[in-house]
Amino acid sequence: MSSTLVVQLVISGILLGGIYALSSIGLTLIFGVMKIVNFAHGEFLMLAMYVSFWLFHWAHLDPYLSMLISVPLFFIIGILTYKVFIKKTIGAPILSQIFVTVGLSIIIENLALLFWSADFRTVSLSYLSRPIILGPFSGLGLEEIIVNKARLIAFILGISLSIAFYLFMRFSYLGKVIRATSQDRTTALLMGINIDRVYTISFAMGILLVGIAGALMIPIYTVHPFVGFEFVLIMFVVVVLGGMGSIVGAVVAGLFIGVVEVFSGFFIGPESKQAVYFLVFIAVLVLKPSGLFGEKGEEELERIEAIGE
Amino acid sequence: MSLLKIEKLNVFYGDVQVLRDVSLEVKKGEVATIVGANAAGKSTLLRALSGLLKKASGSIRFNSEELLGLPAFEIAAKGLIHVPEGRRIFPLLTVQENLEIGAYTRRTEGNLKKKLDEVYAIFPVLAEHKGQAAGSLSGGEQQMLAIARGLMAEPTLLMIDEPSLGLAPLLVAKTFQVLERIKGEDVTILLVEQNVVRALEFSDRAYALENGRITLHGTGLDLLKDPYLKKAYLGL
Amino acid sequence: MLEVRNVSKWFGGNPVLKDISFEIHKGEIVGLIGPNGAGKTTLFNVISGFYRPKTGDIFFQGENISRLTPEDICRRGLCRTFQITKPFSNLTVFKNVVIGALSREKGIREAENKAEEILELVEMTPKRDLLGRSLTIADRKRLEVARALATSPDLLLLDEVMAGLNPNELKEMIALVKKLSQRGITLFVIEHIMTVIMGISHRIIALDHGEQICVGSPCDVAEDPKVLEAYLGEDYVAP
Amino acid sequence: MSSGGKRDGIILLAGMAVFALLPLFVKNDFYLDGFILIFVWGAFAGAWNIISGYGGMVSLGHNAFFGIGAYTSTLLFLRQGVSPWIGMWAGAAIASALGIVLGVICFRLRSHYFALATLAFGQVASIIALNWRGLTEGAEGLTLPIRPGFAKMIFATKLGYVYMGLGLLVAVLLITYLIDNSKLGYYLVAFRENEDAARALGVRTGRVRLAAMAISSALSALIGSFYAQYLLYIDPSSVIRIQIAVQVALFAIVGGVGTVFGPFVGALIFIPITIFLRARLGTALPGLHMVIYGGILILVLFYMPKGIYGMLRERFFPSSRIFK
Amino acid sequence: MGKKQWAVIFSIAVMAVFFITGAGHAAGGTWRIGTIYPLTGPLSKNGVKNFDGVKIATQMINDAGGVLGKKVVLVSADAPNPQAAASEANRLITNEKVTCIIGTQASSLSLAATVVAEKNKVFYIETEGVSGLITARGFKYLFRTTFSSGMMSAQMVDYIAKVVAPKMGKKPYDLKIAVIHEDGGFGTAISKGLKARAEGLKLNIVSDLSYSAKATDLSGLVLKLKQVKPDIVLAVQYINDAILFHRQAKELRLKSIIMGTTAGQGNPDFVKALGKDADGVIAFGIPSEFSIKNLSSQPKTDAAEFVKRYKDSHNGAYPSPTSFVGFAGAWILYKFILPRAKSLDPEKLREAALSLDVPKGQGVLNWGIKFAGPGAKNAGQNLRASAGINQWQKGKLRLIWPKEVATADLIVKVK
Repeated sequence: MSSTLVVQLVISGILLGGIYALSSIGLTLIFGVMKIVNFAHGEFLMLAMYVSFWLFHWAHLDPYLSMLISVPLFFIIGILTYKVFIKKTIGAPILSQIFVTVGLSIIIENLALLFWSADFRTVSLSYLSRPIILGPFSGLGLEEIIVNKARLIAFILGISLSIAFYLFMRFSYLGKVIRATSQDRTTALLMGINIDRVYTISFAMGILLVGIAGALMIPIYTVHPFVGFEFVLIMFVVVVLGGMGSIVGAVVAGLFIGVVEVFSGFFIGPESKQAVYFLVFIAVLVLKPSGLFGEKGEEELERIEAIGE
Repeated sequence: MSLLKIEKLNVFYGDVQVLRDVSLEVKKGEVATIVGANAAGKSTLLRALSGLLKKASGSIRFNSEELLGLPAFEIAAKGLIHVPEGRRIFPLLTVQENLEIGAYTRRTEGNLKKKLDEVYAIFPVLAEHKGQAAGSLSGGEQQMLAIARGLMAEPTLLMIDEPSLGLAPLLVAKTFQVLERIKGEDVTILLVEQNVVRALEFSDRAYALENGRITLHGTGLDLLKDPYLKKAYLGL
Repeated sequence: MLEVRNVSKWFGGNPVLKDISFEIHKGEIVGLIGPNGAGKTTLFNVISGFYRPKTGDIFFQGENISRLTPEDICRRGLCRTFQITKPFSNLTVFKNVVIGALSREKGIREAENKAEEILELVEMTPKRDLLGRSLTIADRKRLEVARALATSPDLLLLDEVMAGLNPNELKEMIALVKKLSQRGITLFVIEHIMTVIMGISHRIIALDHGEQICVGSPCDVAEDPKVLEAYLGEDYVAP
Repeated sequence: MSSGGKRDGIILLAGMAVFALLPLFVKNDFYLDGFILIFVWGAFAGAWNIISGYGGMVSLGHNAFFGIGAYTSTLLFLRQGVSPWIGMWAGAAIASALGIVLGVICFRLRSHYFALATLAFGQVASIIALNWRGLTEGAEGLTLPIRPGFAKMIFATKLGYVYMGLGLLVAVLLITYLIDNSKLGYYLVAFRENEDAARALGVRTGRVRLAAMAISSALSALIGSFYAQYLLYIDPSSVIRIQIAVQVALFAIVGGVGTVFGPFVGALIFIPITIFLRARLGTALPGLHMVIYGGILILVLFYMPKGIYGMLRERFFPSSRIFK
Repeated sequence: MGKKQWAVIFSIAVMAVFFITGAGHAAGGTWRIGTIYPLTGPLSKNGVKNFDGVKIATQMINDAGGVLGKKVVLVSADAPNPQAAASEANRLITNEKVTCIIGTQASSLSLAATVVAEKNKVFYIETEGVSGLITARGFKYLFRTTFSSGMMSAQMVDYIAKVVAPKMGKKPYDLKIAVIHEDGGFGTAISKGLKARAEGLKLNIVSDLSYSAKATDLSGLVLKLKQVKPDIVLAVQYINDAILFHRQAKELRLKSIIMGTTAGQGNPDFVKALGKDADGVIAFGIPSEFSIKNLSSQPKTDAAEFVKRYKDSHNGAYPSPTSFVGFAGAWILYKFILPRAKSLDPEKLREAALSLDVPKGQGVLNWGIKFAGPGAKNAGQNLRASAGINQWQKGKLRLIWPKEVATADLIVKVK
């Protein structure tokens, strides 16, 4: 096996992983702050892809520019979703938490079907159609390496977005407030923080992030009402491996899963690559529930709180 | 005039009544202490005052304004700040971030800096560790941080729940020194404390809470002298 | 009956129990006192198997139980109650007690009979059909005791079962504890209310900051300067 | 027995009589099909309820057990000529063994994490069913010949299936009732309500949930076997797709988890609604019936957290020994 | 119990009553024919299109005065999964009293629904499900108007041996052929047929890979193919994964000739997504647009009318192949079987169907009609349905085989 092939596999894997990371940050934020697994996250991604598609279709708006509309739009969608559905599940038993978002995903998926039919829709951008060719690097013994533009753009923007988001959470006052709330909501309340508002903003930001992901993904993937389901399971895997709630973890885990997927698709066979990452997922859950890359696991935090009681 | 005046407060946890007809008052600039055995309802009282417990009846007037029924974050914004039992610092935030969150209701660019400087002057040990995750501080330092965080909000009334809990004697003494330093001026203190003697000596006003009712009140020294209190809480 | 040998326990980097050693004999009532945060509940958690000690061993009726799970320790006849009561909130008082009884009784019928008996003993029969979550503090404490009793323990660890009771309820609870002792159950009791603990205990163990500062008869302990200091502060001068 | 005991017994007997006799008078195969679906899904939801309702461990991987049952009996019949009456027990054995393995691995996980792990487990099962073509024929599926015969568990008329389904349902209800009144049931509930207290009282936590998981997965597999005999054609999408796991949970939730009759009531209410919604709206406005379906789920979760049966029971049979 | 709870219960009850009592029957004097297609759920993407073909055929026949003077009325059902397919078949048969059903598009749904129909002795027309299993069960009342997976794969492999290989200047057995397929029923069934036929002709299959149609990345698959450097890749895919595969194959410079099917590569969305890159891609399956021109007169008019109506009702979009076969299935029923049977009695329909003997090119599209009789290995199969082979040329899907109706020649550009 040639070294070119290995490099090509790694690059393909990392680019794919960038997409996974990008689509998962919003989910990890929502879980990190309010301890809710949003089973409808894939459907929001689907909506986001549709928004970019229709803007392209009707207004000939470049998908990358459509973000300017998606961002405020999905922020508002996020706020409404929180107020109408999610708020009631905070502190509710686990069953309600899971199945309210499952119900929401059923509703969104089928509304999309109702309005837009099951047709597959794509956006083709002529300036993306030729890949970037790197090399050959005769010195390294490498032949040409091929990089897909749309995936590269998604990767770069995705990673920059993650970094920006991380910095926002780390250094902005609002970011600190959100982190404080996620660690101890009662005490945050005593500090005068309006928890409900923090939750609203966090959820809306999570949805906004997936709105951006949709715009970046529409040049790569076809959109149809069931596309969310194709991504949501991978998102769960990424978020859990990253240590639920950790942004850095989600990015690293996304890249990791992307590379695992491409390599197992190549070496084990494309039919079993999904099985491979699900097994990795179960193994990590069991052996290291705080995730492969989490700084401090969710479970551990819960224990701290329990002792504090 | 009373800064805080509570009348006939009844508080429930679910179906269970924890406080019964509690009435008390705290005047501006005072230190008031609530003593009582475990599970007598001391922490419940503070939680009810800060709006964490919603099932309550009666009246809580702060600066002549009714607080009962307001959400907790609005009560905090009015300057009634609760330093909870068990410290409850944000373990993954740095010391400085904890303090910044403390100033949530009073944050403006300039103010934040000024308050930080003031607080670091009172608690030099926190300045030393300001970039460190708060969870890695020792118990005493965490208690200092919790109080400092409360001060960041420029409280009118600071309610402190069991500040000496689990601290070594030296640190307990230190905690009381700090309380001594911050009391007066603009800060009124409502203290819940198990270190009865220390706390009562230090208080202008004291209440004994027993099984959800106020059974004694008076100045700190009055209570300390009261034979009933000694019998009930000190076993002497 | 119970022997604790050189037990210590750490949380993170902090010691919460340091080198604790003592014995409890059959039929005794032993009190465990100390200010908040002294490590009393932690010691109970270690003895009952919820925490593993960092060092040291615990022997119950001659057997080393320091590596056993709480459920196995309970089945050997050592049961504990919780300071923060943990009723099965959506079950009736009766069912709460039946669950306790099931660990020793063969079938449901036997456990139910046992539960009726226990409820009678703790005088909770009128409340048998109330849900766990709707009980008052006093009743929750009582339920804790009833449930633990239903497991037919030889040694019962009671964690602050009297805190938060009014004088009447307190009197009843003290009577109950004495009744249990008369029935041959050895008792190890954490209690804050000094008058009570001094009154009922044969011996007292005092903890402060994880250290065992004093063991002895109630009178000795009450006089011990270390105990006074721990409770009342260093500059408290005994009158 | 409580004062309403007699009344409750009569109501129960009357209900049973309705379900046992009504099919005899229904000559319409479509309605009989509805009965069968209600019985199958009611029974399956009941099986799910044992671990997820009583045990409090929410499983999203029960599609795997259902599918294992369907595949095992079908394969044994097609390849070895083993009667499904025997094959279904083989499926149950395999499923409960897997259930125990899954339990040993995953029971230490809490709430969301357990749900996600089981979700992944179900997905892996479905990927295996798709790709182990030598065994399962993959997506092409397996067809059972339509040659009715009692030994093959293939009935000439719907009535045979109706009563077989009813039998399974009654078995599940009975088992759940017995669990509810047994040590296992008490322990499961104790464990769900408060783990520490349960352990302090001598409840062997590990074993209790494993036993519940074994029973739950075995029953799911039995029902899966029967369902395969009814469909006469199975493929991964019909017996092991993830939507099955979601749907079974949904019925139990709408009816009331942690109760004996709740899951069945959920199926009883929801299956007719599903069928009729689909029939009335499915072709005119594709998707609308699923929107309504999702909406009902959310409404029930918000306003009747104990489920429809759970709420009615609290209102009308608060301390019944029968309506549990 | 609060008011809200009662409100929820009440609304559920009202809805239940509304839907249970609402089922009505149309008046007499019409042909009531049931349809079962997946209109929701992941299978609906093709199900809806297939059903569109049936609906337009029905419109056309009714506008032309119906069958024997009576209009056709469709009683339609939605079957997102096999369980629903079986249940809906039951409903149509027992509630709606339908004795003739058109369906089901996806093989797995067909297998479940046709069992119910057969048990109830109801006449069933399968318009698109290609799995060999469907007709392998010896059902008496089941007729498949379209070709089976076996027929299609055989034609596909034969074409490679007879036409493609010479055009590439190679002997058939020198060609390196790779098979890739999505792991659902469709991909599995067709690829099985391909492999069987290729083995029969001693062709050289160098690689056989499957993957999930839901895959979000196929670069591993493409790179794996690149390693064995096949001359031809036979790709049995749906549209979603076909687009993904072609995009990644092109990018990673897989230099093979790719031959897909009309379910994937033949879909109009394919060219929309790939633009010029679609050129040269071959799609087996249902004959595409230009077959119409060379058809014998009646089928030509019918097909042209169908295309016109489809475009009118779909914003000018050209019908996808799956709509064509939907149309063809319904058309065979309306124009050939029903007029002979003169009744919806399944026995009569069955006799009429079995008695048909329409030569190739005279039926619908370029098909003839001759159903395999009972006792045959593939009882109920229309033996004269044939797949076509299309190729994208300059953005148009042109028919390159069968020769007699082809509109263009195969273009092979060895990259």
